[in-house]
Amino acid sequence: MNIKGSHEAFWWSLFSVGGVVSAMVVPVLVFATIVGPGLGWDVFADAMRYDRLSRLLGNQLVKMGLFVVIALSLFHAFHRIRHLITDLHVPVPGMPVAALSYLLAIVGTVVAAIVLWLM
Amino acid sequence: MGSKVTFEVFRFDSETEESSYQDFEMEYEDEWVILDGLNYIKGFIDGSLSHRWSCRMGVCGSCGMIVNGYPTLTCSTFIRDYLPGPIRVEPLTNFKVERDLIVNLDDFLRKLQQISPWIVRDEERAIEHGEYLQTPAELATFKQFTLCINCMLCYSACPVVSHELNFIGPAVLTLGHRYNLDSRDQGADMRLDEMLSSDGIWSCTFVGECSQVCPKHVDPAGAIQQSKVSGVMAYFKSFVMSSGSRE
Amino acid sequence: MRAAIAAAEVDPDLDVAVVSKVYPMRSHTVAAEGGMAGVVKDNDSFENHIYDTISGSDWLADQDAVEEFVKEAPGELIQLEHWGCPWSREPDGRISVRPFGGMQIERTWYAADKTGFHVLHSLFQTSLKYNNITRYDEWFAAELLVGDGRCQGVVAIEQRTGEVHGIVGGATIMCTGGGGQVFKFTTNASIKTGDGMALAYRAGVALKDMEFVQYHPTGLLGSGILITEATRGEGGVLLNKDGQRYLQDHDLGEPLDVTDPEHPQTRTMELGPRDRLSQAFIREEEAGNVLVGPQGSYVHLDIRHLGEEVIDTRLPFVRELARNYAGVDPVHEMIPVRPVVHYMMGGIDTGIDAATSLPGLYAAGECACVSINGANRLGSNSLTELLVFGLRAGHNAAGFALKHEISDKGALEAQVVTVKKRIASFMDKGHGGDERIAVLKNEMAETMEEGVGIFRQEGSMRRTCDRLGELRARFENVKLDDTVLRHNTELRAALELDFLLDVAQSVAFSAIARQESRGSHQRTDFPARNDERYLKHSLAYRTDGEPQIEYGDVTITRWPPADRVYGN
Amino acid sequence: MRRPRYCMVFVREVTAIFVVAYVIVLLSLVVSVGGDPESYEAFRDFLASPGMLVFGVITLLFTLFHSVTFISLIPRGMAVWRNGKRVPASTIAGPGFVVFAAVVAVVLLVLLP
Repeated sequence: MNIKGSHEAFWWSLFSVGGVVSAMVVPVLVFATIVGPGLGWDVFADAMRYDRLSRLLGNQLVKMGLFVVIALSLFHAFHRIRHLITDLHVPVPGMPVAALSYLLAIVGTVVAAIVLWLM
Repeated sequence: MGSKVTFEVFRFDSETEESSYQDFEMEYEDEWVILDGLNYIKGFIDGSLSHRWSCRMGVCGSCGMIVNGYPTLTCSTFIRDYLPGPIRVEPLTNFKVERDLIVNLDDFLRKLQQISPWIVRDEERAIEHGEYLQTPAELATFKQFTLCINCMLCYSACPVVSHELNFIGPAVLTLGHRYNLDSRDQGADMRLDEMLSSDGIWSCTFVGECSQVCPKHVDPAGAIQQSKVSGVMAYFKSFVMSSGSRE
Repeated sequence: MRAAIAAAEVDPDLDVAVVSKVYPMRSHTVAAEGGMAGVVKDNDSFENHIYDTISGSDWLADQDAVEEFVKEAPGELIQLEHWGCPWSREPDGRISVRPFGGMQIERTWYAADKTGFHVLHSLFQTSLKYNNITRYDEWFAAELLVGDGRCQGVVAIEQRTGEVHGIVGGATIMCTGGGGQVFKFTTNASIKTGDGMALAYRAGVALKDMEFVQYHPTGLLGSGILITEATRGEGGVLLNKDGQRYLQDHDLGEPLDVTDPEHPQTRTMELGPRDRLSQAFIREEEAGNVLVGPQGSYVHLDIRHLGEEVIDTRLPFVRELARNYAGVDPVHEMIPVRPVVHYMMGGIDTGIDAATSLPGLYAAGECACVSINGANRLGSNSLTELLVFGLRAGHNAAGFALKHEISDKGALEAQVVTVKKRIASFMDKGHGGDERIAVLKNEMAETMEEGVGIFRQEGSMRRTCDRLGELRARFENVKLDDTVLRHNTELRAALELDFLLDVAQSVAFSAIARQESRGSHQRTDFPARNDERYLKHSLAYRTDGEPQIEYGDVTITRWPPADRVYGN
Repeated sequence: MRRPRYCMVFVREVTAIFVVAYVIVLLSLVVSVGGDPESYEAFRDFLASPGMLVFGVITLLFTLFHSVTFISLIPRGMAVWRNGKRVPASTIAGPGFVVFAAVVAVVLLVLLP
């Protein structure tokens, strides 16, 4: 197969898997970590207690899960941002925009890995 | 006869590069489509108006134009649905205008040829051996994508086409997908080369406007999205196969 | 398109030019719906198809041509299948066939009810594979180039620029379709202006059997949009204003109940031939048995009993057309229909090899008359004809071109210059004219319907012939508004009208000369068929005045003329 | 942005900005949980601030929009055929939403005391 544009397939597969994962997981996380406690709901405030969270984040499975969600969501989101920039007719060439977008996603993923690993 | 309507028609002459809108008021009949209005103008008011049309039954694909801002097949939409007017008729967007309502289709035809829209076989079956067998279920997988009449409405509606001139575009990618899905065809690898190129399917951001304007419900957006999935499969397969061959 | 591919395949070094006034995928083949006949099933035989075609033609077809046509048809249909045509299929993956009017056995291949559309797009897309085919899209052929006594190309207007060019070639093939636009109420597209017929006619080639104009019995009321015969092949029935299946009163057999497993019966009732069904409508109309609305009289085509699923899989386009253009959903309502001009059996006089009397000029399809259709064409034979004779024309033209160099170049160039001048002066003159193209065209179409409609007689035909002469004179004073060269569609319309008038005259004068009734040519003053005098092809030659009508022999081989019997 | 559909795609793409923003918040949360309890409490107060609440609500709306549009568009890219008929979009998107609900339930189950 021609390689010319084929690596797009790789980024697109991350985008679409990331799209599914973030669609499923992100809203409930937003609600549980910001909106729920912010509205003063006790059960969410309780859940956010330091001891609970540090115990939870000590669990390897939870760590893994969180890493996957963060990484894929980033690849998903930066793919979209790349296209958003094109759609807004920002006068920059497509190649650097794509490279920068995916670079940011990779940086974010590495940061997430370090943060979670250092926990 | 009796009721009147006004058409605001885009006029353009590529020689002088002057464009304008010209108003035509006319009496129309209830069963008139937009195209009938244009033909009336041409026949009885101003013979210099230029537009394409042929079958007047929604199958030849000649008479796509922008009606009140929306890509439309003018032989299939009725004046009565746009009342009280005025009705603005313009040439398809995203194409170079050649004259009045006539646009240049060279790019489309070039792209069409580029995708190899024909059955590719490693070995042709002799005519004497009869037809290739194809079950109704196999036919059904691609039938919808054969219904494209090349009317260009999807190109006009596509925001990607508007800023990426080389984007192969909805109709052609759909036809490529149609042949890839055809159980008689063996040319998918070759066609995918084009479809997965930098001007191919990855430029599509799945806006879906192409499917919205398609008068034949071909769903180019769906076809392209399905091609992306096939493209991902092909990508990982080629990866596995090339790493396998290294061992 | 078939001819172009055939020629391109003969020799890859041969340059094939496809000159078309519209983009090829816009050609009117696109609108054919029902299907394409070819013998493939075990219960069928060549003999059957030959007999059906010949009896359908009212014995005016050339029997050697029909025989070869029928024998070559299946191979061509399979070829089209190999080129990707999405034929409808049986559960086992084989091609599916449906019954059609005037055929004893179901043998019509189909792609739902968009057969012509799929045939055209399959051919067009396949043609893109051939590097030696060059397309001249939106070039309008204005005249044949004739030098050294043979056809050596065309003079054409490149519509995009308005420039006139000569396109020279060793051989030329006409595949320009019919001229239904000489009538007002027609299934034919606006582009069907008989250009190819007129071009050949002007170059001295005869137009054969032009009096035979087919009315399709089921045109959608108002617009004349074709409602395919396949609706009846699938079991649809025709009802008059009393809800009666009236065809039984017109020698077309006894009706079976629509729930009967034998319904629809081949060569019976709704599956009779098109000429008989259209004539039956007029008889009903005369008896006051049809419905009358603001858009004229009509009958009902009822397919409600087929149910939504069958309609959506086999007749989706019919449903779409009826809903959009007549506001009725055939699943729940009956479709208002009436006979409509559909096809010209006549055309450029060609032999079995697709060659005309002008060396180097070939013709295939509706513009040609081989003839396999005689006085009445059977539904689903015409698409097959395109392939079989398109292939022959392509092969034979390629062979001719390989043997003949372009010669007499000086004369050809001079001819191009003459055409350029003619068109330029025509445009100049037009700006002072005062006859509107649309008005002349409407008057021509009206007088054609009055004089040479389904039933004809001397008096009204004479009036039509006279009117056409007047219109020809008035055409000299035609008015052109458009002064721009690029995409001057008005100039094109004027040149088309010029061609149409030629075609109209050949139809009317051929009709008045044939003093008998045969197939689609029914004269109330000569109601019987007269084999003694008129088992002959008419040949119309162009003169400066009225066309000159001569006659040529019909080839009869094994099927002596007999009565046309339907309904048993 | 002449057409509603263009607008919708624009909104769809903008959701990505909120996803990124939230990921940053989430990572900061993880970092502060990794630190001492006092600094974590300060971070919690920051999260509970009205400004962050507004941010949270907007992010929630955008990400929900992403969830709904993304899940309902899945069938367009997948042609599933059964008995020669295409399985309707709702038959594929339907289970998509069921899984969505299940994931939400599991996350809440793990997270809530």
